[in-house]
Amino acid sequence: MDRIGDKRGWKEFPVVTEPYSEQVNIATEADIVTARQIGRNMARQLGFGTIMQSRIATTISELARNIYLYADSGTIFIEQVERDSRVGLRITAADTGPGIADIRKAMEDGYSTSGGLGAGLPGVKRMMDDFFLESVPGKGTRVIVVKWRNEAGGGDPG
Amino acid sequence: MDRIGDKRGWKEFPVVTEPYSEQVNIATEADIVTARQIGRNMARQLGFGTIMQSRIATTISELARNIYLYADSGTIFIEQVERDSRVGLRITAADTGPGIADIRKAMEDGYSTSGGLGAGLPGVKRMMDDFFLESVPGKGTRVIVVKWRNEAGGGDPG
Amino acid sequence: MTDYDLEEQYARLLRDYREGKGEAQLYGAQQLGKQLLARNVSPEELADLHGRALERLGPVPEFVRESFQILTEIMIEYGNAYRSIHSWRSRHQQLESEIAVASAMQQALLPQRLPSCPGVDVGLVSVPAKQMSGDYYDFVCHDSHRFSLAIADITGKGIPAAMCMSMLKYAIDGLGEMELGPADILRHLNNVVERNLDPSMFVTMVYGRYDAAVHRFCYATAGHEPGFLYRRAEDRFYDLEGRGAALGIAPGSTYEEREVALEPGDCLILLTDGVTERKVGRAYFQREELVSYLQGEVGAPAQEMANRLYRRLLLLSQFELPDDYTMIILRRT
Amino acid sequence: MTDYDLEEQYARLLRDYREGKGEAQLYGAQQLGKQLLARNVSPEELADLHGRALERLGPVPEFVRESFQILTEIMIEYGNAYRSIHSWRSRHQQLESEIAVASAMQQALLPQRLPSCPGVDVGLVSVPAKQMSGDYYDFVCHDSHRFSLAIADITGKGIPAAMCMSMLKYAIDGLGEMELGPADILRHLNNVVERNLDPSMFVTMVYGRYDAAVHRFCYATAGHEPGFLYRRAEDRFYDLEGRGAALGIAPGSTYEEREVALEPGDCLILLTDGVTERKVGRAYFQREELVSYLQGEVGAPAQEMANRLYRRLLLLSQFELPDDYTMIILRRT
Ligand SMILES: [Mn+2]
Ligand SMILES: [Mn+2]
Ligand SMILES: [Mn+2]
Ligand SMILES: [Mn+2]
Repeated sequence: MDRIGDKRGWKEFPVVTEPYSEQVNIATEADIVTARQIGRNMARQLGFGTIMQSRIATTISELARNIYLYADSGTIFIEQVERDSRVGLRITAADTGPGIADIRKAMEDGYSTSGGLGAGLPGVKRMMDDFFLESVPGKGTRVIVVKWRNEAGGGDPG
Repeated sequence: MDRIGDKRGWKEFPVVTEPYSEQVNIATEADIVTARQIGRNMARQLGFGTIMQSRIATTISELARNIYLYADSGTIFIEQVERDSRVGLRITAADTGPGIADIRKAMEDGYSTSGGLGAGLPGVKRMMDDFFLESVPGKGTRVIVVKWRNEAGGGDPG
Repeated sequence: MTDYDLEEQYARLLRDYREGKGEAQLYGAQQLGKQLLARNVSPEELADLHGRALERLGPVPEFVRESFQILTEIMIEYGNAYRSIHSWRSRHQQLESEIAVASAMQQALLPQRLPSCPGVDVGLVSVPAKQMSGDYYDFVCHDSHRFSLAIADITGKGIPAAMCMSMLKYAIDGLGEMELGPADILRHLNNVVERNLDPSMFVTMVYGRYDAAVHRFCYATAGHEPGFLYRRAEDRFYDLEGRGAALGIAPGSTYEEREVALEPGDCLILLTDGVTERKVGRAYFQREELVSYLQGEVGAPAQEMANRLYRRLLLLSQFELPDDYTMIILRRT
Repeated sequence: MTDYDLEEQYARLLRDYREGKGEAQLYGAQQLGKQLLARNVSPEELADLHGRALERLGPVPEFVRESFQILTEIMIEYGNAYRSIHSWRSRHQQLESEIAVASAMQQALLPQRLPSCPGVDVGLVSVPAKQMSGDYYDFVCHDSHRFSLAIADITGKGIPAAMCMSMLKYAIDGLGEMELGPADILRHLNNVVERNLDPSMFVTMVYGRYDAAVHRFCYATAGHEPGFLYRRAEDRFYDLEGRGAALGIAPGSTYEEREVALEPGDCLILLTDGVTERKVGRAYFQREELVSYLQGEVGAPAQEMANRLYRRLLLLSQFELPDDYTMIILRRT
């Protein structure tokens, strides 16, 4: 098993506020669109600005496409979370696919050969605030990202 | 003296076709605008597409701003050129400024501290086809670039 | 795909979105973005493409049309940034490929086999934090029952530390035939390092010789992280003490030799500070905690013990390895 | 500047352009582009900004307004590319700073002074093609009138070659006290290189000893670019011949020693292939052409001659240095 993430341990991950939790099984491209739509709507309800709504939809897209392309089956979970009185949106992608052999490599820019420059996990990591990845070769992969809503209601401008 | 350029020697640089040659002394920002305008018009007359017209104007801007900011006086020459039955636009920036101490450094991305990521000579080099730079510390700098018109009338799409 | 086709595809996407305003079209837009990037369409060309595609959808007011001139102009600066990616990437990859070669050279300098002497079981794990290691270790077999070992940590990591490591290797190799004792070897190496290295760099080292005929380990220490001695009879860990300045600190430093005798089941654990220096959550790992981990694995064959400890410690710090990690275990069987 | 101010500034620029359609506004747009980049405004934010600014100029048709949703979505992919620049840049700069340290370490391994013996004048120019050199040279003074010198070229350039260079340095240092002859030194170094280096790498070298009491230069060659002997009496250049396999090619290679005597005004020019291998325009430089350059500078003090040759050759290849460049000149005065 191999993991990459921020210094916080797993247990410190934010608490889910139950009512706002959705999940989509990813089997077709239509499921990707559904997951994006749900994510975008939840982001809007939480008060994220339009660009951040689009970034969240893009993030969901990337994670869901990885499931669609590389795993037999997998699920996207989208949840509202809170920590230290801040509100955020958490996206979890969990699959039972082949896993990622070399996580350090997968997190390097330019590793993904498929989609050119903007593709893959490094781009997702840069758009989100928290990033956690766990993968067991032969068993599956789990990616968890969180975007926190800042006071102005948008995201960072970077 | 220090030079950087493509493998072609100076003498192989393209021949100027006299009628289409303009020059602008650069002393104020208004002169930069004038040089851009002349360059854009000549580019249009030569049949370059709108994006390439803008890239040519941007190139002139960069070269002229270097004169405006760092040299006492200098001139931008804009000329139509031909070589091997191809037509191009040549821009020459010549100044009597302090010169560039380390040309290799100046041609590296991220060297220019002023204008952030997109700034400076490496960007110009990438937008143009030919690039030649010559600088004598204490005496001045000369930059010559050429953009060749391709058959379709535009530039490369890169 | 021609420019015309691209414009048509783009206009169709806009039209579909207008009619359905659906997430499907936004998903299509993202995929188109990937395609455009893969085709090296620059940001300024994209802005221009957008303006042209709009014309196919309906009457575009003049002020909107003109505004794309401005957007394109601004986007050229973004295009310059975008075009610089290729240059950064290729420069970086050039260096990375050099480092891969240098790293293979470095691996070739390290001993390929562990010593095998009767009655003593040796284990080793050495993992660099980056591609090139600034930790060093060596084993030299003198005869059927005696071998020497070195474990060292060079200040810093990466390329400079690796260059220094290759120096250490040849300096030690040069001493090979002289059969000096550990203290003399450190004294000699101190002079080499002191003479050839920048004053800001230094090396910590333990150099020792094991005699499997009598199971005695004679060693000297140059400012190195203390190892551990495990006494089976008491089931207890002791620090493997030693005094002496790190190599390269001062000319003419001298070193003292110490000796320990191993009883059956006793272990010696030598390590670099990359083993102990790790963050666990927000706190630093303590040497005492390491002992509890050692305790958990002691008794296994030396190599297995070393492997297990490495895995457990790596998990503890969430797979981050901030410093080169080296551990050597000697276990009297 | 707040987002609101930015939107207003942008809208003003669009309005001014609409009224004047001037190059001045396009120039303003370019400068704004630089500002936005400096403020880390991403391409998707720029697309969005453009859409919002349009609303201030006049009635924006619904299909135009909606189209910015699509443009923003596409631009997010461009934004991902844009954001990766920082990461490429910082990774690259991290490596560059390591290389700067390693390069300084390497400089410290090279002799800081040239030998000064009565009646012989020594000049040297050594310039790496990249930050780290794969050319090597050394001078060792034995007594008031005898010194040894080495000039070597390691296959390749950059970091791996530099690692190998530090190995050579310590291997030669280790031989220091033995006072071996040039052929024995090469034989010994061949074994070190052969044992420790990847089979794909090798080293070419000339090792020689100059005795200023009799002005004789005794040397041996390991696959190295031949040097030149200038005979003042005839005003002619001869190749400084020598045979022997490059170091690291085969174990057990032996080398032969040759000797030349220098008369007053005679010169020895030793070099690496970085001196000769250069492109001039589209053609390669010939060794015969180098002789004509040497001819032009012979007679000057050794260091001046070396400096002038370096400058002239560099100008010839338009300041490109595709390989490490090293030249040593010995001139009997
Ligand atoms: Mn270290
Ligand atoms: Mn360390
Ligand atoms: Mn070389
Ligand atoms: Mn060479």
